[in-house]
Amino acid sequence: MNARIFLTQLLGALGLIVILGFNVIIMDWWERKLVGHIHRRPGPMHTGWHGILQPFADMLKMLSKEDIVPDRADRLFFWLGPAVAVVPAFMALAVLPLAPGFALADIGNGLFFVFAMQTIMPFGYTLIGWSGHNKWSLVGALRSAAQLISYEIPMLIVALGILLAAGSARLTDIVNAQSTVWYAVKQPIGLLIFFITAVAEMNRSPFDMPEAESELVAGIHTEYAGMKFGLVMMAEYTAMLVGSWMIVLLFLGGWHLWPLPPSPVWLVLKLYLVQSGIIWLRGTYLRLRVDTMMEMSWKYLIPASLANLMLVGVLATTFKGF
Amino acid sequence: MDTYANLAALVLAGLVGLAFVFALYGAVKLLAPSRPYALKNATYECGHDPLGEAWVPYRLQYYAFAIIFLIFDIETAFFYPIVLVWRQIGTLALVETLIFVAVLLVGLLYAWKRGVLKWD
Amino acid sequence: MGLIENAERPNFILTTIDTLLRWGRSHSLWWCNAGSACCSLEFAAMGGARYDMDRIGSGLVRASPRQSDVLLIPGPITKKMAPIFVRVYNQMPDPKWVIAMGSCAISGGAFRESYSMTRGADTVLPVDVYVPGCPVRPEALFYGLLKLRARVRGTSNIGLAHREPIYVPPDLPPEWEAEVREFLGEHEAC
Amino acid sequence: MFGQGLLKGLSVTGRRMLGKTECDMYPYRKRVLPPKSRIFLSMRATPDGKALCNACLTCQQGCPDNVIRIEQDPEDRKRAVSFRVNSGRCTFCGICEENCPRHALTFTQDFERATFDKGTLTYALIADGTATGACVIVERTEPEHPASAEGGEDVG
Repeated sequence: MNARIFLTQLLGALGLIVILGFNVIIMDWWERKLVGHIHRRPGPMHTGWHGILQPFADMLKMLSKEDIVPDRADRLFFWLGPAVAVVPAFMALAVLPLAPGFALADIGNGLFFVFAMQTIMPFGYTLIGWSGHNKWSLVGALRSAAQLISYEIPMLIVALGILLAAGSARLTDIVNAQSTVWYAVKQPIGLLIFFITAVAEMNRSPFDMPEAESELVAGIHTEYAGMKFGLVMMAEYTAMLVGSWMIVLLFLGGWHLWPLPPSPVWLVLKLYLVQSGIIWLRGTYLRLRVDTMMEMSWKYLIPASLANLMLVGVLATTFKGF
Repeated sequence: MDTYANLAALVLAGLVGLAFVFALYGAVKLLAPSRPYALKNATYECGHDPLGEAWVPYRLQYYAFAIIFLIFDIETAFFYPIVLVWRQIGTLALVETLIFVAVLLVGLLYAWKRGVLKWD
Repeated sequence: MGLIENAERPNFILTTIDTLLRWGRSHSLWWCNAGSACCSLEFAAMGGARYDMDRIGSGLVRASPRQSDVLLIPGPITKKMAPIFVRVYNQMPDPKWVIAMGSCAISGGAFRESYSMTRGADTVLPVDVYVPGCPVRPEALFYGLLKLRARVRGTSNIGLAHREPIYVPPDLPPEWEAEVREFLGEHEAC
Repeated sequence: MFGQGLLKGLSVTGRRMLGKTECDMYPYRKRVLPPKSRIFLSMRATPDGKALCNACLTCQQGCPDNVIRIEQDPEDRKRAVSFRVNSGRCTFCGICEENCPRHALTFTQDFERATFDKGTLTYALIADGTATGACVIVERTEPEHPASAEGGEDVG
């Protein structure tokens, strides 16, 4: 370990901050724009060209908004909650490759590192909800914890099917294994289950139980004002980035687009297509009820994902080229 | 060496992320007005006086789900090594995993039958 | 702490930051809809496709007052609800504004003579913009919002804390009714 | 088939997403309001700038919300010294317009009346005996309902 490697890594980490900020800004604008067009309205329009400066205005407003800490809240965890939600999502970004081997840390267990970081997110949400000393946010926190752990399992089991086919947990290897045929073609059931669970893990609509406005005032962040609320939103958008990046890497061939030479451009393109798809889902579907959502995971997705794993196992044992 | 470099990179990423969050907190401290008073800092309960404690005991069902989650989570941890070397082992791996999954499914079915999975 | 609000006198850096912040605030006024009566539906129409307040960045109606900037009073305030409105207003973080929408929120409107109504939102809250109408057309509310934006953008915040606090929280007296009556005496003129 | 409805929903929103928006772009383009929409009161006047109002007080007495305050000239009871409208109380029911025997009151379609000061919501159609700027100068037209123009007194 010398100073040069350290400096490179520091620059890389700062670059990740830039990616995170850029993604939050782009997605904030793009989501409002896309949902607006689904409603046949133009979305942000007059703040800059087609409202492109809207996220900056929101950011400035949140920065200059008073930061309320309720008297009865647990002050330490109230401060720490958004950090616990943002930082693991940010650390998961560090192992996600943009090009072959081009990541801050292209570790051999990349896939499981990402899942480990995603498992910390429920802690963040639970802290956010619990620390405010508010009944709505406590219910939101418990729901969020229950939802996130329920959808964790099918996600992991489906990812095991990918590992089985690729024979490696290094994300670069998994992508390179799909240079001709994507795993989306080889394991379509896996893609479906993974997509559903990934949307649920990001707390996006139709699975946004933790912040169900119609039932719990604003869910887990009822007591959060100003930039702390902005950080929760940032955690959500970062989780969305990580989740869709995983979908692209595991199923949609990463930087490969078959007849064309591999390039990070394809990866970024697919990334934003997947995120737009998630926004499209948000604009289309209603929120699931909490009991149907839990039962969907335990009664349908887990057996289906186990069946998918066994199917992949049988195919991999029978056909060598699978 | 490479492992340590990667580990250092991950730790560094975590620290930079934390620094980013606290830089934002610092900016808020600088830019935002702050006029706290008792009514403002009271718990928000749709405009009414806050009633009682919010940190109350909650339902046991969450615990049941947590236990089942633990079982399945450990199961995936067990699967992880066998899946990575699946192609070298071949049919034996398939048979072993099938038995393992069958045992797990029996457990899930038991929980299902006892009504643990029903959320009410 | 508050760099802007507690400044002694303006200087170049502070005014630049203040201008930036005012731009940000005016372009992202988020709502807290108190929803007390039927003007709320016209407000919903303003969020719809025809008028679309999201164009100017005010499209988010937050469920919690902690995340909103503008408290919208779209209807009459009963005397029983008045303390609740005051509490919700107080629990919004600074800076915050209030829009009284429709005749009922301005002066009591058709319910003016009722024993159970306050005569206008300004008897209990510091209202910034009054939007007359019954019900208010969505365009009219949009115009009110544009006026509020112009005011937010045009008012300097430097040294505001020294001049006056943005809002003095009213102590909610046990004899609430008597307090309201006292207020009514002052505002009877208009 | 299972999931058909889900796909149908996606196709509907997808078509909406790619189609045209239906926005009026309010501050830049203004919508033409329906001709009967009642927004703010104004006073009709004769071509030489005199208000048509003859201070009969029908509108003031018929108003359910006490919006209109008319002050008669003590010497000439058929002349209004001031005619004040408090639009902060008005429910825009239109009874005053219907009651007016001379069709002097009309509703304009000017809705941009939001204000920072509640006092400015009260405006005068006639002040010091002369019509103010809130008047709309029009030709005297024949009454649309001659029957109501006859009685005049106590309709509301």
